[in-house]
Amino acid sequence: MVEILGYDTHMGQTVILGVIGSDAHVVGITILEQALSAAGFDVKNLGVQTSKDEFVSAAQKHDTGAVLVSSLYGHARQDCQGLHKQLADTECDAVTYIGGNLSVGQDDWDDTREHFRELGFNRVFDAETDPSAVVSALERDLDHRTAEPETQRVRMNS
Amino acid sequence: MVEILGYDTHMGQTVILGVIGSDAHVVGITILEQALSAAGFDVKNLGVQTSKDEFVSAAQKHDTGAVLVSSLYGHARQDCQGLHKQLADTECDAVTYIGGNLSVGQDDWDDTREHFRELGFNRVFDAETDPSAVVSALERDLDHRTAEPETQRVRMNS
Amino acid sequence: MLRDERIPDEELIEVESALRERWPTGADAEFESAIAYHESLPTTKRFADALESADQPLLQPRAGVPCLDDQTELLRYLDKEGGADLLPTTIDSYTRDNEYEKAQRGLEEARESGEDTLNGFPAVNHGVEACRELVEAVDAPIEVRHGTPDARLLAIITLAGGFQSFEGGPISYNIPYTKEHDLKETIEHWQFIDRLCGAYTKRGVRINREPFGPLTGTLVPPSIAIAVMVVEGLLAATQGVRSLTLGYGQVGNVVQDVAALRALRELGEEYLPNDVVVTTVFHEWMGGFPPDEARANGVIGLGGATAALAQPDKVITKSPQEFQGVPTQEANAAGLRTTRQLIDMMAEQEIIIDGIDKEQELIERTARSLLDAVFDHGDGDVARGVVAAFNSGALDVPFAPSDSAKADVLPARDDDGRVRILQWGDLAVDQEIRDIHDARLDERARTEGRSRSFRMVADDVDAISDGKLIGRPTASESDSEESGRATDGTDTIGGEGDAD
Amino acid sequence: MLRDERIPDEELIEVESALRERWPTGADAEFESAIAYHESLPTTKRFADALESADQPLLQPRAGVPCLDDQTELLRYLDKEGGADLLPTTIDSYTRDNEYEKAQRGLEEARESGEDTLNGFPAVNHGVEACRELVEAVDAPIEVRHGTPDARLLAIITLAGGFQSFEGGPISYNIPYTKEHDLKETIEHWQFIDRLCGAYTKRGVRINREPFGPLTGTLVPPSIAIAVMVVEGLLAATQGVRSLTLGYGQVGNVVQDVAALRALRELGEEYLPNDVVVTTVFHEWMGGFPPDEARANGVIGLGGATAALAQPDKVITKSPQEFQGVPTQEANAAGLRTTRQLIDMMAEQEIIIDGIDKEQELIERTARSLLDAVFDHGDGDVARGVVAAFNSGALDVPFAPSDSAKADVLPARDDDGRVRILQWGDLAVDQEIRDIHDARLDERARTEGRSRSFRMVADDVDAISDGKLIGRPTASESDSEESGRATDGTDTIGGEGDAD
Ligand code: B12
Ligand code: B12
Repeated sequence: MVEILGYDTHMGQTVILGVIGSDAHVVGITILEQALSAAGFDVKNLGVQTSKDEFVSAAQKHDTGAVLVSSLYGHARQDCQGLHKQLADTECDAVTYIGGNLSVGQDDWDDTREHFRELGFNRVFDAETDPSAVVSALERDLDHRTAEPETQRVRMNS
Repeated sequence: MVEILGYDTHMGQTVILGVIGSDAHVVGITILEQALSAAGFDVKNLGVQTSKDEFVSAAQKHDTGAVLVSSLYGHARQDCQGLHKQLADTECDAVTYIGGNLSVGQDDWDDTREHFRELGFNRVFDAETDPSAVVSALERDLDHRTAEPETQRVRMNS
Repeated sequence: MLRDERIPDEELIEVESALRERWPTGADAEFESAIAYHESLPTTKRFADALESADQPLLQPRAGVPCLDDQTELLRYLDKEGGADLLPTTIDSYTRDNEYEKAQRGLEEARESGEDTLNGFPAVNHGVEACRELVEAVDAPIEVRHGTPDARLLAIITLAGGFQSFEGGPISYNIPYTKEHDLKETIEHWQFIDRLCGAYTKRGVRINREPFGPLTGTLVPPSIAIAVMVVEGLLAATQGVRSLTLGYGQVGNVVQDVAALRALRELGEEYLPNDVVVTTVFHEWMGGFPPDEARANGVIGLGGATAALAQPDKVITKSPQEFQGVPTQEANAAGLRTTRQLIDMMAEQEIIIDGIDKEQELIERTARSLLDAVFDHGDGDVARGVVAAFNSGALDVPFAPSDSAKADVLPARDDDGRVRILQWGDLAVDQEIRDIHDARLDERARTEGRSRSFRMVADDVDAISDGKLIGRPTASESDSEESGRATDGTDTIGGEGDAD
Repeated sequence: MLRDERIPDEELIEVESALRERWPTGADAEFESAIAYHESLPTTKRFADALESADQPLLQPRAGVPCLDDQTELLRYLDKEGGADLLPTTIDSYTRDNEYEKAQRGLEEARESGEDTLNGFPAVNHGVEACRELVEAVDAPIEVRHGTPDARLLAIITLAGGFQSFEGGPISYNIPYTKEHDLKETIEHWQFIDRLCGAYTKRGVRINREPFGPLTGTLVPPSIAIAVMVVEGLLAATQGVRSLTLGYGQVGNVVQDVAALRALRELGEEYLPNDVVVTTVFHEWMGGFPPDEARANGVIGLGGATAALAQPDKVITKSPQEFQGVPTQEANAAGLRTTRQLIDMMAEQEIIIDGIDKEQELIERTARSLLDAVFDHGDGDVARGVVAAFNSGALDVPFAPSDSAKADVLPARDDDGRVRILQWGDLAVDQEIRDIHDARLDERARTEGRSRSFRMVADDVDAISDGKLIGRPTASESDSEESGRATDGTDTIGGEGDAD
């Protein structure tokens, strides 16, 4: 992919990454950080147990292309309440992704996705997400900002 | 039980046992034969792959208290068609039981039971049946013929 | 007269023509065009090659439904969602009895009602073209799995239909599967089938043959299963079969299962001619399953783990719905995936278990003794020896429903859960070996504070479905051992659906 | 100043009173009446006794829902339908953060909506009486399972509420569970909890304590887990704990898992005072699960098989829905029954595996070296030693999110699937041991034709959920190793739910 696009890094495209709320599941973002860095993104990993405020101020501090919120422990709904309002207030226009185990229990994925779409996330990823799918989605959303990300289906399991 | 009832065998109470149709599952009736014999019944084990005719003529030959039909392989519905008519024709008034895996696939037990009740079986047993439950049922049905066997629930899993 | 000799060409042709007239679909099963058809198949559908070249145990489920489109869908599902490496087509019970009329009625009923009124795929009724459609519709090679004593017409049609593997054998599809079939006649019928496979083989279409190792599936002592496998292998080899998969059904004791699979491979290779490629197949537990899918998954798990340790060439998987009835495709695929996960997680681990050699030695010694008896009984002719040995009880199978076997042998587990022989009948096994078994069973009897008896056998038959390996007496049972009750009623599960 | 010394009575009482004021329910948690309450409980609810006297591994699931009636029903279900020997009550995440207000809101929401808006049972909010109702409503003993760095109020209330076992520890509930909690402070908090348990113990109510062995659950080298367990055990013993269950999370390599459990028991008994009864608990695989219940059952099956071989005193079971989220009660019970079936089928078999001693020796040697480092760092004081050792990196946990740990250590599997250390950081392990690990990992690197790197770690993290034990590169990956892509996209599963 790197070769195909003809450049080596996604300069100035800072990607903010963190686990929201009091969630401490760190393995997923560790793997994501490594994959995104290897793909040339400038990743700021805020680590686990990151508050909304911390996400917002980190997004403000950099030329942020994307904010990646991870949540595994089942409290994502509560934890993300108001995040997009705060981001909008600081005039951050980064794309926002959320991924992980986004609800408590054995919930229906369509409902869950819809819920987080309504909260304002541009893309919602389930826990089966392979890091390469995240890289691909970011490459599309950050390199071709003018294209409509909403109309692209970046399912990798073809 | 033997002691409680005060006699040792169920004399003259022949129990006919066999696997119907072209079914060759022999293990269940082997266990049943042993349990019924140990409980004092006079068991005639016709073995596997026993035709309706063979059941009927065996029932005729003895003072038959009960005819026990086993079927495991999923063709019991077809194989039992007309059995009760034939028994009635020979004026055999033995109680009839059927047990085993009585339908093909993962069927609903209530439907299955109902079906075999309608065919004329006095009792219908599933594959989880413990031999002791069969002994108990036979003791009731054969020793107390005047009682209404239909109103007794002989569930052993209390 | 029955002899272990190759059927002459003319006789093969003659019998084949006669058989093809037994049912209208026989007409299409023309040998030369069948060869051409097999040659036209892609190499991925060569069953023998796929099996023999695999470097991990290949997984295969059982599956058969009456209609062609349903069978196609089912096999595709098991391939895609179950990840099966090899596919089956299980034949219905009427076909197994050569009752093609009944099968026809069942098939028509199934087509009309949409219900599975047969417990398998009536391949004879479907005929050659339908078989070929099936073979073409799925990616993996397919085997015919059945349980038919006289499977000659089934073989003629399915082999012409593009199947390249055929399960069964004269002992293994007679003794456990039927009451009245004469063993001598069954051997002749299977000599024909093997000869037909040999004819294909000679023309470059190597048909894989798989004797049915689990026999009655119920506590079969490994030595007996292995002796039967070798005998069936020898009979098949005589007729020109060159790809043989010898089978064995899990007994649940890990050491004994691994030892048995090694013994099977070893004796198979030793006894069979060099030009026969011998592979092995391990059947996950073939006896009574727990009436609970979660516990059934535990049984399947132990099967997968054992397969990972023993590394057979193929594993026949069970589904968590085994107890209940023919499984849904989902449950069937689940059994495949559970097994796969265990094998794949354990495959790369080196796990060396003690005592396997010793058990293997005992198994091999016993199996050899049974094989010697067969050779002796037949004055060197295996075919006649088999009949005579079963007749005398020198060779025997526990729980055999067949009149051709004495079924005097009764197995029971020892204190470690290995299957031993409790009642020998006339089995051709010397006193030294008997003493070993007796001693082991005495050890168990002591542990349980009861004497060796049929009750142990009955308890062992139920043990795995009750959640254990060894059928230990419950407290109340051993108290009241002399009371004459078969089992105590205290923890009875299941039961009767009485009207009310 | 932090010291591994018993907290004086007065201080215990003082701190306890202060803590009880933090939330209204604290008022009811009165020690003397709690003792009386425990004494009134039937012996069957004595957790420590039940565990220590068992002759087979006892099974315990994880389970916690917000409302009392639901929790009661859930535990009864797991007891009756799952056959759990010991029951859990898993606490919600807000309580773990001492955010009792948020937990209260969640609880109220749950009560109103009927939905499980919390991921566990907020025991502090429920209070002493509700806990007692729960304890009385179920037959088996119950343990508090959580993940709370400062669990003092939770302990006060739940112990007064009749629970007799309390999971966690200063390292094991800090390092894997939180980012900012100071380790020194956490140790002080757990000294208080252990001291409280000690006070109960002294009065005849032997509270069982269970440090959380799996740590981050992700490829934790056994030696690290064991060192942490021993340290937490020592700290607890100082405070008067006399029933200690040391934990270990399955890594999936059978030899290593059995060796690790033996080493854990051995070192636990060696290092802990004689008056402490040491038991062990084995956690079924705690890392990422397959997103498929059938394959998850395979993972659980291997867990059950390993438990049968290693014979820990207790097994914490997983459910086939582990991947997806908090399991339904049915799935939770299914995990118990699958595990039970495997253990019961294997329990009576003697399966002796080679090479366990050697692996155990390596584990023990490494764990001793880490323990020595802790003692050295604290000049003989374990409490101070722990803080200093984590600070220097002499003791470290892979994937630790906590600022108190360096998390410089990175594990990877060797060619046999055993967890080795790829990146050592400042771990207090001598060169000889490092060389052994290096050699094993080099062997793997050679097998895979790639160099040792973080990619191995990432591949290993996903391996079990992808259906394997070792994260081998796929064909295309090793081809394009230098291309800079983290993984190739060819066999990606799952993904994104994009709007359209
Ligand atoms: C390991 C683990 C733990 C470890 C975590 C150690 C650590 N600090 O990281 C321990 C044991 C400490 C733990 C604790 C808890 N856990 Co936990 N844990 C797991 C487990 C088994 C694996 C998670 C993991 O590491 N996976 C491997 C990584 C590589 O995958 P991942 O995290 O899913 O990340 C990938 C994708 O999700 C995606 N992704 C993730 N985030 C994002 C974000 C974006 C923007 C994108 C695009 C993609 C993306 O890409 C990642 C890389 O491929 C899961 C179950 C499972 N999945 O099998 C439960 C699980 C997540 N845990 C759970 C729970 C409830 C807890 C606890 C609250 C309760 C408890 N039982 O103790 C505590 C929470 C503690 C806390 N404060 O957070 C639940 C969540 C329930 C729910 N959502 O309904 C799960 C699902 C288990 C279950 N079935 O109950 N856990
Ligand atoms: C062992 C076995 C075999 C052995 C049988 C050896 C033999 N000759 O006995 C072999 C491998 C040969 C075999 C063959 C077949 N089998 Co089979 N077999 C089983 C298995 C695994 C165990 C049966 C058993 O022995 N149980 C132990 C005994 C003690 O229990 P039981 O037989 O259920 O009997 C007890 C109760 O049912 C009850 N009972 C039984 N009969 C009666 C009668 C009365 C009156 C009463 C009161 C009680 C009662 O009491 C008994 C004692 O407790 C079952 C699945 C299972 N249950 O786990 C499948 C099963 C019965 N077989 C099945 C099938 C389809 C076949 C085959 C048609 C196909 C095939 N795959 O080859 C052939 C049939 C061959 C033939 N002609 O009959 C299906 C039946 C499907 C259905 N009903 O929907 C099952 C359920 C497997 C499955 N899930 O697909 N099988």
